[in-house]
Amino acid sequence: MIEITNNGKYALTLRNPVMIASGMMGFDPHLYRNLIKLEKLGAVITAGITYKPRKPANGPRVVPVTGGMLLHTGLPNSGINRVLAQYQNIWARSPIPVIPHIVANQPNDVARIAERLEGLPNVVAIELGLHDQAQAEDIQALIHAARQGSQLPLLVKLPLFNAIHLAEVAAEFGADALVIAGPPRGTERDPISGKLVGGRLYGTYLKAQTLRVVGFLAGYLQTPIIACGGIHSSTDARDYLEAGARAVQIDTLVWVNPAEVEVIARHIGGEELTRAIGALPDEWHPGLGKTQLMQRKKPASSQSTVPPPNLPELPLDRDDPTMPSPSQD
Amino acid sequence: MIEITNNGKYALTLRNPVMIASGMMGFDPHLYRNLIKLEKLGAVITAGITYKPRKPANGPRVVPVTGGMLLHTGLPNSGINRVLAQYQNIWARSPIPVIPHIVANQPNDVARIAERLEGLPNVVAIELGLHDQAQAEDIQALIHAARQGSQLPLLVKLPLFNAIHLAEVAAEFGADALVIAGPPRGTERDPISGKLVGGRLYGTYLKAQTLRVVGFLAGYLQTPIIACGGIHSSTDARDYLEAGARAVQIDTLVWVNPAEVEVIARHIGGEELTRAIGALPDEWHPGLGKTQLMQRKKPASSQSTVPPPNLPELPLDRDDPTMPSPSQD
Amino acid sequence: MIRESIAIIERVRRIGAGWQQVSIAVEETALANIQPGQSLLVRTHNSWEPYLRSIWVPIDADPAQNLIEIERPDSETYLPDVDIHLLGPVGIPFSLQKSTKNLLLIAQDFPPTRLRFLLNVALRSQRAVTVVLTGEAKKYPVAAFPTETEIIYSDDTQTWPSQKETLLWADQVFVVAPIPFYELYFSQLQQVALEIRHALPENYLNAVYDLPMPCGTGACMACMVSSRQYTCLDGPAFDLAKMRF
Amino acid sequence: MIRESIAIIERVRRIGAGWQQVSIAVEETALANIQPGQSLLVRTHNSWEPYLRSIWVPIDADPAQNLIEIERPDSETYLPDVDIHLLGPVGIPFSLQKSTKNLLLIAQDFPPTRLRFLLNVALRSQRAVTVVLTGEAKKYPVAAFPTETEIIYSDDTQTWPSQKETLLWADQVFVVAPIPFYELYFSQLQQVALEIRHALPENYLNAVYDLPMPCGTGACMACMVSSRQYTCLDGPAFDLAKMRF
Ligand SMILES: Cc1cc2nc3c(=O)[nH]c(=O)nc-3n(C[C@H](O)[C@H](O)[C@H](O)COP(=O)(O)OP(=O)(O)OC[C@H]3O[C@@H](n4cnc5c(N)ncnc54)[C@H](O)[C@@H]3O)c2cc1C
Ligand SMILES: Cc1cc2nc3c(=O)[nH]c(=O)nc-3n(C[C@H](O)[C@H](O)[C@H](O)COP(=O)(O)OP(=O)(O)OC[C@H]3O[C@@H](n4cnc5c(N)ncnc54)[C@H](O)[C@@H]3O)c2cc1C
Ligand SMILES: Cc1cc2nc3c(=O)[nH]c(=O)nc-3n(C[C@H](O)[C@H](O)[C@H](O)COP(=O)(O)O)c2cc1C
Ligand SMILES: Cc1cc2nc3c(=O)[nH]c(=O)nc-3n(C[C@H](O)[C@H](O)[C@H](O)COP(=O)(O)O)c2cc1C
Ligand code: FES
Ligand code: FES
Repeated sequence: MIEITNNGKYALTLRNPVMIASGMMGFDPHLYRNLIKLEKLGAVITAGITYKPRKPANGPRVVPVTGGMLLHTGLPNSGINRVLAQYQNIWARSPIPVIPHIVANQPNDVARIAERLEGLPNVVAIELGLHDQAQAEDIQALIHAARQGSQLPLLVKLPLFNAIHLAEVAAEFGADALVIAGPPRGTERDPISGKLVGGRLYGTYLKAQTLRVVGFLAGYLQTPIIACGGIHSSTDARDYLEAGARAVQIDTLVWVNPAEVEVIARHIGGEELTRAIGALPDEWHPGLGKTQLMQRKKPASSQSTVPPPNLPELPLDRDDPTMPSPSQD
Repeated sequence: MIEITNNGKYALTLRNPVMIASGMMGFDPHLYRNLIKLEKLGAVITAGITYKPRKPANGPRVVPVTGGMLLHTGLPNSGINRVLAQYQNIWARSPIPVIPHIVANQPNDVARIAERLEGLPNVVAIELGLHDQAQAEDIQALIHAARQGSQLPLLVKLPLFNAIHLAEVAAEFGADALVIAGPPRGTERDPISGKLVGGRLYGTYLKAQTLRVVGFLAGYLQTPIIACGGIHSSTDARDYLEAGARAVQIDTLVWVNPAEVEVIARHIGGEELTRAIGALPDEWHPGLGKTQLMQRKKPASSQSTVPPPNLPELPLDRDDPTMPSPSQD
Repeated sequence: MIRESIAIIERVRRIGAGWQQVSIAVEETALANIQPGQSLLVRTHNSWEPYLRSIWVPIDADPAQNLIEIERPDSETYLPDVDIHLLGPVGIPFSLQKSTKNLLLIAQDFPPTRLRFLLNVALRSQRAVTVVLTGEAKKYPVAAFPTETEIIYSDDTQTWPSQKETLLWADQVFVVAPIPFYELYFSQLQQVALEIRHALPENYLNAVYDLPMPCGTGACMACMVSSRQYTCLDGPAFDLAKMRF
Repeated sequence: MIRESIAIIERVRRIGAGWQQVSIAVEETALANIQPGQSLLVRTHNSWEPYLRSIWVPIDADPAQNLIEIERPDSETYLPDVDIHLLGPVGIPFSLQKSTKNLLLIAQDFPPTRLRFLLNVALRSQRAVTVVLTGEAKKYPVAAFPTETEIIYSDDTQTWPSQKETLLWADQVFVVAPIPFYELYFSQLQQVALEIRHALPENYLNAVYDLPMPCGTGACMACMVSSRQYTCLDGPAFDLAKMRF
């Protein structure tokens, strides 16, 4: 078991440090049962829950961008009461723990939602999603509200662009772990309607920006960090752990390349130890189909990726490039 | 001529609202003379100048990311004195105005550099590049220093991640225009050395993030905005103008696809009027080579992109997706 | 039930006017049993760009051979023997009623690709099929249609000769339309149909939506056609008797 | 003088062991006059991914036909008649001295591609050429070399049989090495050469750098080999007599 939070009153341990982030599973962890073996993962976060029902954004929109997309949904959900009526039993039967995600707008609402989540079977923690404009005062009130309502460990998800400004505050006010980070907003032109569309940005490039912030925060915060943003390979996930994250969350990869999610969980969960660079090709792929297996058996025409045996040691770097003294290059 | 700043004491007008951003031209606008007809553009910003010389980052590094790259250079330059000795005459002979970029670290240094730039032929403005950690007090002191040293119009470039926090401050303290924005920092794994490398992120995905901030700021600021970030096509540039920017700066495209820079300057400069959506293909391409011209003359096998004549009007949107009332979707 | 699997490109054939047909061999017979209306979400190369899968629409399938026939623009390059990654089947099959004798397929200003599988299945089960091609759809290489197909061309993008007669003749109608205008085309057709019939029978007038489908599982909500209906889960065909515009 | 232009792929030929040779027809004879040592920055498709151009290294050129011969891994797919976008030539030509009679080319644990053009030019001007292949370089399909080439294989990645003799025999030496270890290999060779000669003559021992070159014009500073020298402007070959490691 892996300790996701620090030991103490509100401790969370999971079998695997890889979770599904809020969003792609909706409220039903079985949505992808044919695509991903959930039991390989640590936990699944639900989509955002509000007190009252919310409709999807009118004409939900997706705009492709290089290596990613802009998506605007509207955080639709049927409100805490109907969500529980519909999914509570499904959560109880989920092969892995469920962590409901509360959309943190009004402290009152947060407290009432948290109360309803207390004591539900297989619900092991709460994730509080802060909105982009949240200031220090808001965070205090929202965390306080969640604590009032429930004794569950509290994960607080910060928006990327002000994660550095708010992380310390959230930690101080009692977050048991910080989820870094909610994706940034952007505006792009919709190729279909020709209009500018606002939404959140998802894709591979999230990783470099988020990794920077995770590394920066992990350097001085005591509160554990759960990294989330642009994880598309085991190397991405490992980079976050190496930068100081305790665990990771994965979202869009779930549908961009579902098989890879399991591979990551397996590698990061310690079932397979491979080096990031110069590793032998991993033959274990849950998505590997019969046809590809057949092809594997054909003699390969491409060159082997096994490193030559008498490879010298990598020369040591004379100054560490990740620590540039000047701050503007 | 296009007014880049508001009218007043420090007014800047240019022939074309498209400029080359700080970076790619180094200090010599002629560096790309075989790739781009500079005279098609409005102005060129130099690379960053410091008071004392600065060496390049040890082992400068580039890490490819999807649709972009992470780059770490170290802002190398030989200091204001040697830069002027070497380039002042080249600037004087440049076919378009030159805007030196001052790395804004110490107010003292900024004042001394600004002084040296005052009155140089063909130098029409100063761009002040703020560092990532700059706070309101720093900005006041730095802008004040630049004003002390020179009477040139002052462009202030803000880092993306805190542009919204600092824009109002910079405008209030006397920036004649704001350049939005310096690219964000990131960390990625270098595929060659296997190490994590920190640097700035460049690429196509910069645009959506920056456009959001430009649109947001243009909604309430009086100070003109020059948009910079991820411009790779005329459509990108137009989107910024439509969101409220007065002018644009382009950098990495200069070497990723130099011919396109001229196309953008031509379109945005008003020499060619095409609609963003449903436009006829533009036959004017400065990079169009003989072989491609020959191919153009072959009968095309692909379908025409001309819209059918009796196309109905686009249905009106019932609610504007760029203005979502809820803030977290 | 949506699954992930790998297929191999078996054959690529240009059919003219900008189209090619790609035969893919799939691993599972279950997948080769894909039905008209269902589609596949495809990633053709091992790269994150483009990030979103393309929607591949079968125009025929041969479960005996585990083959699916796909139609793609010929501006894309496909080579035999190459792996492709599939997620699918996405969507529910078109409901072609047993009682339907006369089937009307309308490609309104949009390529008829999404109707071709249904055309083949209907002809194989001895129905009479008329295809209407308007606007852009008229560029489609109709030589690729089975010879029994009756084809009506129109000069207009919105109507066609003997529009009402064909709508009266048909027991079922399926219509495709271009994305920015589909609501307009669908509502116009709904109007015309309502003029000639008192009420629209269930399953009579079917609008086939061709919206972007990033996830295919109801998670991303990018493909909703109303506040409760998803193209990927409940479509791609929606009964125009129940739609309001 | 670096320029942007468009070329067309004329022919693609596999030469085995993971390599193919691509002939490209260029627009300008000036570009077809590209010299050994110079390279091209290439964008093969109309997309922003990959963002950075690939470095294409000519292995021969025919100015009379405006043809350049390129060597690429055969995992990449090229089709004749396709446009490619070039920026180049990048770098300065290798300085093959008139007085050089014996030329030693060393591909140390790295494919000899960057030396092949020089090999062809040297043989055409009647020099004797010996090629040393160590480590990874031994996989290279040497059948592609002209028959006059003398080839030495080694079991080791760092040295080879009669290393000192070959270094004494040669009037000029050019060496390539793999990126993470190039400084190590180059400094070792520098050491060995210094042991057998009092001082290294100018232009005698040339290290050929194969660093990423995003811009090719000295702007991005990603290709620097020392605090003042750029691979793209001053390289790719640097005189090991003047380098310090
Ligand atoms: C108030 C404030 C708000 C900020 N907000 C943002 C923001 O919203 N977005 C943003 O991108 N940046 C933000 N920053 C960070 C800023 O852009 C700089 O990156 C940061 O201040 C460090 O820059 P530096 O060059 O001084 O330090 P550097 O030496 O470059 O790095 C500082 C720290 O970053 C971490 N780090 C460095 N390299 C790596 C690596 N390879 N992997 C993991 N971690 C690494 C380490 O903890 C290191 O000590 C903020 C900084 C401050 C002070
Ligand atoms: C103190 C503060 C700091 C912030 N810092 C950042 C930051 O660093 N990075 C960041 O990404 N966001 C930042 N934001 C913005 C924040 O993430 C929200 O995007 C913003 O507050 C508006 O969100 P909204 O949903 O309330 O408004 P929305 O209605 O979504 O948009 C608000 C405004 O954005 C502009 N806008 C909307 N659509 C478009 C469009 N299509 N094209 C151009 N402009 C458009 C308009 O001016 C509009 O009025 C900050 C906000 C605040 C208050
Ligand atoms: C369809 C969808 C819905 C999402 N809904 C939420 C949400 O309700 N609350 C939230 O904090 N994040 C939400 N997210 C963001 C993800 O939790 C995650 O932060 C983001 O996708 C970045 O991780 P990734 O790069 O692994 O996808 C959603 C993402 C997607 C794609
Ligand atoms: C090689 C290089 C050097 C740069 N140097 C500076 C600099 O000194 N100061 C600065 O503010 N921005 C610098 N930039 C950032 C650019 O000015 C610009 O903000 C960024 O590239 C985003 O615009 P683009 O997407 O059009 O490239 C540099 C960029 C590059 C690629
Ligand atoms: S495609 Fe994502 S919900 Fe339908
Ligand atoms: S490749 Fe950019 S400086 Fe050499």
